[in-house]
Amino acid sequence: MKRVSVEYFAVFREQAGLSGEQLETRAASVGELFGECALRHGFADPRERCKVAVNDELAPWETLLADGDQVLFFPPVAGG
Amino acid sequence: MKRVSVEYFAVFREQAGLSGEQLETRAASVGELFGECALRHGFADPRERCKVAVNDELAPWETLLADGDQVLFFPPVAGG
Amino acid sequence: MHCRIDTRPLDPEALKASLRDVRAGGFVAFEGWVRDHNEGRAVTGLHYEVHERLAVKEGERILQEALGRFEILDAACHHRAGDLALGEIAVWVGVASRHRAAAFEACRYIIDEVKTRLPIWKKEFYVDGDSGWVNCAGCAAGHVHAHR
Amino acid sequence: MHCRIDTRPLDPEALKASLRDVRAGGFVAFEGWVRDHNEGRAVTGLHYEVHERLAVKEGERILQEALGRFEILDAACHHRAGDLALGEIAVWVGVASRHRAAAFEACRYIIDEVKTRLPIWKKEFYVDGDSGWVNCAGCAAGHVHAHR
Repeated sequence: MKRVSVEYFAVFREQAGLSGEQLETRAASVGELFGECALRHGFADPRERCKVAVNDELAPWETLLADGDQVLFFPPVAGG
Repeated sequence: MKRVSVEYFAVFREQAGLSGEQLETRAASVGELFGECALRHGFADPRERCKVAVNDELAPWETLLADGDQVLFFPPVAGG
Repeated sequence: MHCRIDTRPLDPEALKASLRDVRAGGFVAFEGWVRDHNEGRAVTGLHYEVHERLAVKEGERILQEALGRFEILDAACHHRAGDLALGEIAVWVGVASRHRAAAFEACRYIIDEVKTRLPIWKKEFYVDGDSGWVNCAGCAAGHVHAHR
Repeated sequence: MHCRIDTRPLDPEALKASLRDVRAGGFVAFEGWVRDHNEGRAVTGLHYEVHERLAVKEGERILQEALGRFEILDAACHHRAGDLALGEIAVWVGVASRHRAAAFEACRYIIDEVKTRLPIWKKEFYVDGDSGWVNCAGCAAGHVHAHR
């Protein structure tokens, strides 16, 4: 089991009803972790339109999850 | 013979040494008139890069010249 | 070259001054303004949520890309965060270059990338009291109620 | 929609204000700045000669063309006449539209047409005291002496 911290933004934060949580997970990748969180909180946006940052850097979904990682889940962006 | 007034701008005015003149001409078109003036004043710019206005409207070089016309000869433009 | 997230109104003249260069013959700016409508609904204002640190990092990366790809002298991008009223400037992009073609292309490139890559989320507030996050599935306006 | 020839410095914020529209989501501006060099020669300033009446008429025609070809809300173009110093704005084009793509395309179209169609002539003054009309055959800089 890995212990990671997760933060949610914008609509994810509203749908989860929280801005962040500490999780224990067996997920191998950040993409797998997203799948778990999306299911639990009912996120509707497809992963392809979302982004993830690991330890303050945008990262691919295949990035392996390590104990102590700080993971940020970003719903579809809409700047401008 | 037609009596027309001609005005020169920018480098044409400097090369002619005058900003305008009253001419009597047998030129059929404004293009022909331009040829006469260019020869007399030593204008170096090819006609294709110049413009002409007749009675306050830009006009094609083929425009027939009429008695009393006011003709403006414009060297190559360079706005901006 | 600078990218910033601002909580106060943007000042285009001050931003432009930061790009002044006597070698520059052309300057192109893009401003995104808060519109009164979106997809047929009357908008009263909007709120931008921004992950500032990562937005600035990604914005600077985009500006560097533009400086590498186009013959430009300098470029900058500032984006608002927080609550905005109709007509306010949400984002400003400016590019100075020797010749205008490169300035147009770089400015277009920067704003296109900024809109799709920066961690910025837009919530619109509607005349009827509803609100909705733009570009987000399953949370279309009208299903989410405003809770400012 | 307005096209003007100005003998005083242009005020971009005032010009932009004239295009304000709550339906507009995008605004693109182009500014032509007086550079310190042209074709390898150090420039100290320049003079624009303009046939104002025909320049305004042709400029308005160009703006109408842009309003017809692109999905834009409004557009304007102002050009300076007379003597300009380095760094001054020689020409300003602004376009407001619902979506940014049309604003970029229209702005580019307008400045391209303005530069080739308006009866405006540019005389450059050089560090060595010479001057020359730009874009004019047989009168290259250095052959014509300044006589301001």
